[in-house]
Parts: sequence; C-alpha cells; structure tokens
Amino acid sequence: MAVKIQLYGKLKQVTGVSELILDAEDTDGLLKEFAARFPLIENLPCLIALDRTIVQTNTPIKAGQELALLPPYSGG
Amino acid sequence: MAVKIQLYGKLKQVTGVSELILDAEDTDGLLKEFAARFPLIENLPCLIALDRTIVQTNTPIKAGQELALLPPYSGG
Amino acid sequence: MMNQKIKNIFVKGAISPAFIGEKIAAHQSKTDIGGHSIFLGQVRADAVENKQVVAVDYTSYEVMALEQMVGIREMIIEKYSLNCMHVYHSLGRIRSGEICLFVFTSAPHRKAAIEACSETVERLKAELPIWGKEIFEDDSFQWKINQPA
Amino acid sequence: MMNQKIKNIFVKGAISPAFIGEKIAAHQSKTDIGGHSIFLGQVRADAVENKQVVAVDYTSYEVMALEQMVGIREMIIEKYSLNCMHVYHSLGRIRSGEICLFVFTSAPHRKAAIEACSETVERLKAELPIWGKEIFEDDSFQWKINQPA
Repeated sequence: MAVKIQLYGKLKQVTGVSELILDAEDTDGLLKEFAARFPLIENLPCLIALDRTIVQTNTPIKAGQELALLPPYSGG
Repeated sequence: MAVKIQLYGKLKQVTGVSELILDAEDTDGLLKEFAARFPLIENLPCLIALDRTIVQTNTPIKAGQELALLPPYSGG
Repeated sequence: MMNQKIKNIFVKGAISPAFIGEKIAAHQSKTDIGGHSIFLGQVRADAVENKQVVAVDYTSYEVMALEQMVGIREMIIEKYSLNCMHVYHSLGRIRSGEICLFVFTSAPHRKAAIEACSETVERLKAELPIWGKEIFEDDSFQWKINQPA
Repeated sequence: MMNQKIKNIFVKGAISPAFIGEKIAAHQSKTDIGGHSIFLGQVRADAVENKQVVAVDYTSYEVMALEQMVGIREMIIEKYSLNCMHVYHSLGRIRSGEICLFVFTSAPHRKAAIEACSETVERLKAELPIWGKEIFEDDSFQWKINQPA
C-alpha cells in the first residue's frame, strides 16, 4: 500500500523533502523502506507517529492514517 | 542593666510600642521581665534576636548590643 | 482527546518580556491565587569548536504537539489543583538572549504552583515534537540535543 | 557578614507586572543564561468566618532581614552556580490580587534555576523577619501564619 509520510527536523533537512510516498503495510516495513531509500541516514534515531501518537511496536497501517517520522525532540 | 529592645509584628501591635527599656543581664532574664510587664502576652511564641541573629539558648547581654523580640515570621 | 479544547501554544518568533508582564497582570483579578511559578527558556550563545551559537531555529509537528499538550495540561492541572496553566513556545529563528519558552502555573499555594511548573517543563521537553537547529555565526548549523534534567 | 554588599530587597507597595517584565528584559544581554525560574507570591482573598481578606500589611525588621538575605543569597548562588538571583518583597499594604514577593533565579541550565528558586522561597519564608497582617473588609485584622511547604 502506498502511504504518505511526513518528515521533520533533521530527517526533513537531510532528505530535502517534507513528505514522501513509500510502499508499506506496517510501521516496521515503513522504516525498512525508508532506510533502503536513504541508506546514509540509517543510523539516525527516529520515532514513528501514527495518527499523532508514537508507536513503540510494529503496527499495521490502515488507509487514511497520518504517518510521520520524527527525530529525537529538542524543544524548550 | 537597662537594655533597649525592639518589638515587631504582633508584639508591637499588642504592646502598643515599638521599643521598650527593660532590666536584664541575659536573654532569659529579658524574656522573664517582658512577661512580667505584659502578662497577657506570656503565651505568644517569640524569638530573641541579639545583634540581628536569633539566639536559641540563654545568652549574656553586653552593653551596646541590638536586641529585638520577634513573633513567628509570615513573609512571602 | 479529540473533543478537548486544543489551545495553541506556538508563537512566531521570540517571546517578549512585555508579553510575559501582560500575562502576569491578567492574573491580578484572580484573588484565589496565592503563588505563580514561571519558567523561561532563553537561547544560550554556546560555543562549539570556537563557533558561537547566534540563534536557534525551532520547527514542530504542530498538530501532534498541540494534541500531546492537551493531555499534559489536563493531567497536571488536575494533579496539582491549579487555578490555571499557560504555555508558550517559539517557532522560527530565536536569537541568543531571547526567550523561546514560557511556562506559567498558578495555584492557591506555592508548592503546587512550583512543582506543576517544573513537571510541565520536563514533560514538554520529553513529549512535544519540537526541534531546534542551532545556527552559528558563519551560517553553519547543528541540531540541538536536549540534556536530560 | 559585615563586609558583604547588602542589597535591598524591600519595595514600598505592590510589585507591578511591568517591573517584572523589565527585570526579565534586563537579562537578554546575558547570553550564557539558559533558564530563568520565577516565583511570585500574590495576596489571596481568603475568607475567614465570612469575612474576606482585602489586603495584607507587611512590616519587617529590615536591617536583620537584609543581613540574613546576604547569607541566603551567597549560599544559593554558589550551591547552584547561578548567573544571578534577584529577590523583591513588598512592605506596606498590598491588596488581594497584587504581588508581594518576586524571586528570580537564572542559570545556564533549567534544573539549577528551578531548584534554586524553590529553595530561596522556602528559606526566605522561614528565615526573614517579615510579618503580614491580614486586613478584612471591615478593617478588623489577624496576623498571618505561614503554612509550612
């Protein structure tokens, strides 16, 4: 399934894009696809937000869900 | 020895004076004199400051020292 | 979460001291408040390898940050029985010496206000998707890494 | 103690929000500061037996309070490696809703600023000879008793 993911912070800067379409069925698959597309940033720590909530374990992606890849936070 | 003591807060309000001359040789004697003069306020908790430092135990008073009777603090 | 009122915490650019003064003044009609606790984050001119930070450029995944903040706000207001809580975070380029974070908690007694403010600062640093890019005097940059408390 | 510089902490009347804003603004040139912590004490309109507190009248044994504050300031600035600390306490009649205490600590990192502010508030409430007389709407009064933290 083609899913749109938003990129933020260093991930947006390094890839040069703020959104990306990847093919994935679940969040682990999404990370694998992302790492395949951008091998240089494979070692960057990153979190996945599914509908604006961080997912800690592999989670199936449903059509219409909001997905984002987030580097470690540094607000405040 | 005649010593001048300053009164603050509720002690000043209840006695109606901000300074008082009492006869005492040490801080315990001073408290006893004060209670004898103002029997109604005998039960008010109060601290003695000798040269702007609280004294916890009976301390001799020397000529020229600054003495004050202080009710419990309630600043801030 | 979706039926909670979502308050915006983001302001474009630095938070001005006059704005902070106005927010404090707005609480003088609330006479059941006994103590306010305020935390202000200010951009430091850190030196990294002889180059000095001149600004931090803040970006956020705003929709998510605001949703997360609803939960933090509710939990802390209830836990500490606060009269109120206000949080403002800058977006965009904030120069060294300028204020980028303003957390303001008010309660009948000091202990609740102080602990609520401190806990809010820790939680928003850990849980809100906000990123700071430190800009050096020669226009090079590095991504900020938050120190644990 | 006698050779320390004694800073006055007392102000006549309430502390205005604009004054607080000005003090914050004065720190924007100090670019080694990363966090400010502020505590504000505000007079509460407490009800006692159906009468409402309309003001607190503060008096102090000022010379002693300022001397005690020198020791507290030095100890806390050193313990937390603060950039600076400012303390202001009102004297005279402060109405409900007005600010009577302003404690302001600044440090490179948030934890030091926050803990220093909190400790300063506790120490000055416990150690400074200051008394508050709560005035009711009918001009009767009672002497304030501080709650322990």
